[in-house]
Amino acid sequence: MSYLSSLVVSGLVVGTMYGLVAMGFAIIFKVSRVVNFAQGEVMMLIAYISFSVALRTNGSMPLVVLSVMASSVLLGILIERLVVRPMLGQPIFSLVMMTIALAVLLRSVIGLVWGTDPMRMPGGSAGSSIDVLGTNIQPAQIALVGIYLSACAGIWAFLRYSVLGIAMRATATDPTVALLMGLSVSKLYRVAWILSAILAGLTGLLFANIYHVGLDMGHVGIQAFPAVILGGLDSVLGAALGGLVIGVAENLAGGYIGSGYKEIAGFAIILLVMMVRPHGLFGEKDIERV
Amino acid sequence: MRTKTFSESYRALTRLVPYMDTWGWYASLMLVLVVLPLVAPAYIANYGTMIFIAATGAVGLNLVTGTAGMISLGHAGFLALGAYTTAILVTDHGWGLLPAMAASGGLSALVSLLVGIPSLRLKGLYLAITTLAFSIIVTTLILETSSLTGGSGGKTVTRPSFFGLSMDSGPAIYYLALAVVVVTVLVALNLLRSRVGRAWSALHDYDIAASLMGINLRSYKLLAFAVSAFIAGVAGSVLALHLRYLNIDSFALITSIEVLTMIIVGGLGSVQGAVLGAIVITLLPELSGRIFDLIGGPMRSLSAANAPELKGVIYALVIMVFLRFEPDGMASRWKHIKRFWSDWPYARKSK
Amino acid sequence: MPKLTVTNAQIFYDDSIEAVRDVSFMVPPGKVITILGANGSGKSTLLKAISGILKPEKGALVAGSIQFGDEDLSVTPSDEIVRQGIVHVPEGRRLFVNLTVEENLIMGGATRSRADRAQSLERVYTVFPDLVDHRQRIAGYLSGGQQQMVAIGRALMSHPSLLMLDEPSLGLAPKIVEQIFEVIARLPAEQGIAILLVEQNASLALSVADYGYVLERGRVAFDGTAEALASSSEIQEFYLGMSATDTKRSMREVKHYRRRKRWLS
Amino acid sequence: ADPGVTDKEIVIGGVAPYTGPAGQLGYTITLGLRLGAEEINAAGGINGRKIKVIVEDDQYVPAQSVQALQKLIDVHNVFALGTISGGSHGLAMMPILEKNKIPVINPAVTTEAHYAPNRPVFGIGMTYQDGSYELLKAVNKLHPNEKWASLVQDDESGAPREAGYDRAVKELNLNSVLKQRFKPKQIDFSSEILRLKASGVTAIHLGGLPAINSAIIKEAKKQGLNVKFAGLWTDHTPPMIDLAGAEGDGMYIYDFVPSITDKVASGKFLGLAEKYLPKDDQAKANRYTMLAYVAMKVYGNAIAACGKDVTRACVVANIEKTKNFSAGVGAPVSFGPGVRLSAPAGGLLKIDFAGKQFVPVK
Amino acid sequence: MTAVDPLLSIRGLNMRFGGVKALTDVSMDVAPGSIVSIIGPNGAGKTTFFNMICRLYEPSAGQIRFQDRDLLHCKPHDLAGQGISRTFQNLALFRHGTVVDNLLVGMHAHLKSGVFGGAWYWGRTSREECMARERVETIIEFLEIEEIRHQPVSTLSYGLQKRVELGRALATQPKLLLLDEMVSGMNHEETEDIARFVLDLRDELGITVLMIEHDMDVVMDISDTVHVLNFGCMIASGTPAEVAGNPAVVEAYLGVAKS
Ligand SMILES: Nc1ncnc2c1ncn2[C@@H]1O[C@H](COP(=O)(O)OP(=O)(O)OP(=O)(O)O)[C@@H](O)[C@H]1O
Ligand SMILES: Nc1ncnc2c1ncn2[C@@H]1O[C@H](COP(=O)(O)OP(=O)(O)OP(=O)(O)O)[C@@H](O)[C@H]1O
Ligand SMILES: [Mg+2]
Ligand SMILES: [Mg+2]
Repeated sequence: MSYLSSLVVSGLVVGTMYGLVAMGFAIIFKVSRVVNFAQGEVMMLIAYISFSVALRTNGSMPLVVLSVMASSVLLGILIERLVVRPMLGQPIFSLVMMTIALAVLLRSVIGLVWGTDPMRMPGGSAGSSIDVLGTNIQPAQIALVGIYLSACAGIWAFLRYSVLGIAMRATATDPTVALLMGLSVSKLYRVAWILSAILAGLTGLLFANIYHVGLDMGHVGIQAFPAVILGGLDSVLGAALGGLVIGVAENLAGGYIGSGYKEIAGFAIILLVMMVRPHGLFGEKDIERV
Repeated sequence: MRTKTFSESYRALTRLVPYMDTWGWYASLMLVLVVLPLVAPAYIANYGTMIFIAATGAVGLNLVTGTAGMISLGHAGFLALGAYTTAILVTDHGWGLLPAMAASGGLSALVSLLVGIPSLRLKGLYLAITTLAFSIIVTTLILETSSLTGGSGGKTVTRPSFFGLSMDSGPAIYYLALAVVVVTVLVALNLLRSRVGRAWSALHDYDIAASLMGINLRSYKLLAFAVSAFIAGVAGSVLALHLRYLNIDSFALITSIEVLTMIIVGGLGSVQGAVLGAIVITLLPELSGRIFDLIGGPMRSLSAANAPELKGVIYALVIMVFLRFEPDGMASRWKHIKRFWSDWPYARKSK
Repeated sequence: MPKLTVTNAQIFYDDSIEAVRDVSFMVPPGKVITILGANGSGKSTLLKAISGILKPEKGALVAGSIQFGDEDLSVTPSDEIVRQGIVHVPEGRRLFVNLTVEENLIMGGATRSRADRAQSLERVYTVFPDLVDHRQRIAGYLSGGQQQMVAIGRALMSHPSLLMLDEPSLGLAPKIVEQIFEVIARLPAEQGIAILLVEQNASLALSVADYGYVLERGRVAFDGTAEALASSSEIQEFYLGMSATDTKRSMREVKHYRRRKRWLS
Repeated sequence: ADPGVTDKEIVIGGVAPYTGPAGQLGYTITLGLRLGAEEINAAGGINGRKIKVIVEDDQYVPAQSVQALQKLIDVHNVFALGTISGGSHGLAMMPILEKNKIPVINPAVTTEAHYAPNRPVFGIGMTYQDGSYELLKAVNKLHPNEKWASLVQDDESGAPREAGYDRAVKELNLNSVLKQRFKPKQIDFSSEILRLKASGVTAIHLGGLPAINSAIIKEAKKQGLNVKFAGLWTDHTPPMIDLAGAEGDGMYIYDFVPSITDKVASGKFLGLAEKYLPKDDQAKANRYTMLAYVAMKVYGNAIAACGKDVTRACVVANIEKTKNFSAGVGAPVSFGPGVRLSAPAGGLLKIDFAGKQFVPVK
Repeated sequence: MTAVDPLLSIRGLNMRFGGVKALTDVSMDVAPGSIVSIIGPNGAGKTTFFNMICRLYEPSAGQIRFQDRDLLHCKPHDLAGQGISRTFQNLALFRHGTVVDNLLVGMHAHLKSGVFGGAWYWGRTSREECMARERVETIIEFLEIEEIRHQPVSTLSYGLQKRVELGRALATQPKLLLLDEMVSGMNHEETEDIARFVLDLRDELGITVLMIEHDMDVVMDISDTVHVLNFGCMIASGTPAEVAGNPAVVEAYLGVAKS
């Protein structure tokens, strides 16, 4: 197949990774207007945990996935309880700052436990890859795409058919009044943090399989950030789409201009989109009315 | 309890420092700072210089982000512009200190007008990301123009002389940085208590109402960016002279975030807060090292394998605990303490 | 419904501003209680204390107690208080501006079942027929009065046992105000709901209330049955705008130098 | 006497990263310095003086390097330095080093810019630029007529490698089909590999961190791009073998230090490590540890030559006089008047994945 | 209607928001020195009408003239300088500032110092600030809000915030003051105070007042002319008594009790 289609396909695959992390950002933002700067680190921590489990269990997939789910849920609960809840009612800026500190904390803790050397996941990139439009895709990447699609579908259904979707948006607008409606704000936050940790965790697991585990993983969080801006900060599905766009844009820039322009390509698209749509592709507009 | 808290004239109401005894405190502080490099070891003074530079940048960022409410993740870009401008003008073209500093600030301010344009339409994080895009573009430009900037290899900076005085010593740069930060703080305080500063904070709080009060949103937003970028450019200029060697890695996203941390920890919108934040965040790595040494006991030497990670943990925990108990920043605690003392013994003790 | 009793409440903001001091009152089941008072006298603060949302504003109940039956409300989380049946319509509307009208109403019934919600929705639309046309519009773009209707409707969505209304007539056209007060007057009898009403339109408030309290700088200056208050001359002069001769006085006649009178210093 | 020298003690310091992407570098270098010092001290020190090693973390940020150095000077009273972090970090510290005439022996040579003839700064090793040149030269000898491409990091470690590559291409008349620089934090390399594939490349010069190089290698193998890979000594660390995995088997690496996985050539060093280092640390040792050890031994030699009166000037003069000094590890070290780099001849290694080792290429 | 030239003259104003027709062909004249009220049911388009005078919305058709100047050529930030000022229905104060700060922002259009003057804060700027502060103190005294002068406005009660808004509008030294539901949230006594202020403003400072009100006591007692909007159309205009007697107005707005 053509050079172009190969670039696009592999870009899409990378894009699903950005998309998944970006969805995690968007979920949290959607309920609390907080950008979780520790998203990449959460993903990294769970990847490391899965790495340890894989080491001990000789890479038994069911056990590893189970551990990923369990640790994501646990981590989500812990962060909500220890970091988010005490900051309820405080300026959002301070909570955002908290997540930045949390990122440093998680990174240090990982360094403390697993060391700073990057390592290869046991059984990583196992299995034979298949050819899609001239690009070889490995099994872990196919799983990534699968998770991406099911996450999109799941979130779509969740927001479409559950009152929780409205409740999340309501909470974001005014947490105090949300409380007055009898909504348990901390429960909503917890759900959001857990969901986003699960997305991050699964992505982390697959990242580890496709690439490696290392302290540089956290950077994916920053790289996925443009995706969520592009899609609109509070639009989960927008973020998912944004991931794909950024992934493809980077690959096209790398393939036709030069590697050094990958990062700029993503930002250039954002600048263009922002000029036309100041709230990203699907972000909610600010309501301005006097 | 403070007495004589009434004023006799309107002028007294607009004073920067309303009470005479406060002047005394500031004067003594200045005295200490002036004497410091003469008595303290160079590395302490070095911290001083770093703090002054950081505080200058933080006060500048605080104007646009804290006061005017436009989050900038691009300040590392302005810092870089200022630093490289000075490096090139002084090292390659033999410019003097003041012209180089003015040019650094001026160039940053000029370029900031470009960055400010999205600010007319975008808000919050959407704006933040475009400023980030800007700083990435600046970084790329600096890398690409390696004949001017040394590209990825970096650039050595020579220190100029200042009216015949050699600036080529630690203390000289210390005094320069001190002078810059003092002027910056005064300028910021003055701006905030006059028309321009009020306009900034008004458009932050409620832009529609602000425009109906006669505030031209477009010009005041751009102005906020320009003033802030000018200060950042000057800070970059001093940084270049302090480091004597520039490398693009010093101006990454993490730098912008660090300055943001300073103003949040210090208290958004407060000049004093920005300065306090700069002090704390600059010293925190050293401080967490000290804390680590205290509790590290047997692993005292740095070569213990996990020391840096433990320091990272301490660093993060300090910030988290701090934000947990002081979410409005240090400036607000400061206000509380001040109120407590000036109202004493009638003040209500905090529980 | 259990009885709400507030005993010797003292409320501080930011550890330094005393907004309410030594206030005691109670709301028995099925009664309408009104709180009157000048701007800044602490009415809204009291309601916020009852529904437990002082914290975000750095307020705190520092002395006294707020009891709902046996439950100590000062230590109960706000969402739990709502589930106990106390619903608060805060002042200034505070809609979820980016949600549609209907979504706002649905949020009001968030604690109820789906079927229940649909039913309540119908009821709200009968009370505020104006809203029917706007149900799919973004609440933030509605006019002030329309928003106020949504805010009250939202509270009616859950079946509270105690409804706390902070200035429900705010920004509403006289005709609508009338309708709302009709509803307020009906609710206790029809559904056994108790109402705690903060209202600036004193004559209206006293016309539906059973008992009233007048706050002055954070303290209770008067209390009494609605009839007693309505016939008190002080209330007549300052809250009802009657001149000494028992007729309505024109605003044009108010003297320049008239200064507000304080009953407590 | 100069700062840092007492009757009992000589303080040798260092500035190195402990955190960040190069975090491992600082630690392994410190290990080597400590090992050298332990050995010297165990033998009674130098003229009765023991060596004390203090390394400050600079987080791989030039401004912090300056600060760390200042602290070493003011608080710890260092006499000399055994590491000055990376390229730009060293340059940032250079004015202070020159002013105080502090001797430096750097075991992690990166750029030429540090080693001006009149400075008290010495390096054991080769610059990246020369390294890449030698690397291509050696691989080209084995496999002439390859179609080359270069893929380096866009920073101060990648740029000189690309310069070395350019020089090799020009001087050796190689066929270069593509040159790319990527941003240091890039994660996915699919577009690069697709592009390389389209260019018909047969050998790739890699200039990134080990994790990145192995990501590139893996991606290439996945896309069915079967080419030769060549990298510098930065990849010559044991974790690289695991990281690159089976795909990395056969990758060429150029280094002037024998491999630590080579139990014979590194036998003496391993013995010392076993004797003086804790178990955990022995496993962490790598080529930088060996070089740092050598640097410390060169110091030992030069300081001893000064006798009782140890001054910086004397030590610098004696380091300069070092000729064919062998610490028993790696090639002998030589400096000279104006010669600041001791660049021993190196050779090509190859990753042997099955044997978990680097094997010399004949 | 009036012999003198109107201060504000509006002709055929139209506005729609998507499907909602907020205003249809609204025309009115406001004579200098008069107090004019606009009433109408909720959602009738009253606030929208104000917003259009303030140039926040672009009319789909129509004309707005103020003192013979075509306002449609002005930007919102020009209005304060021209002498138009307003309060907002849903509080639009500058939350972070104190009462004094808010009032000082109101003076913006009448001050001159720029960024250099402000940074230097000496000579002219300093004098100007003193002058501004003096004016602000007069307004504070006028509105009887001395006690809360230095409180951040976000900590004030609803009614006090409304009062500060009035103060801020006065600080711009307007010729035409637009009040949007000024007395909502005030008790009878406070309403009387505000009514008194409004009369004083007109009588002593010659300020023309255009106000939207739901409080019929105020409307009836102090306005010279009343206009009634319903579904974006003007259904009645006239003196308070005329309007109150109009059956259409009673039907649409007042309800039975008030008639
Ligand atoms: N968030 C806050 N922080 C500090 N002080 C506050 C805060 N909210 C209210 N106050 C103060 O508490 C007092 C009572 O305010 P409250 O809002 O309860 O008055 P209110 O009776 O509801 O008045 P209104 O009729 O104007 O709504 C006022 O003096 C006000 O300044
Ligand atoms: N920015 C906007 N976008 C969409 N619709 C709007 C907007 N502004 C006003 N409207 C609509 O226009 C109509 C008139 O609104 P307006 O606020 O002018 O009413 P009002 O007469 O002031 O009512 P109230 O007495 O309740 O304040 C309403 O239906 C409102 O929803
Ligand atoms: Mg109130
Ligand atoms: Mg209105």
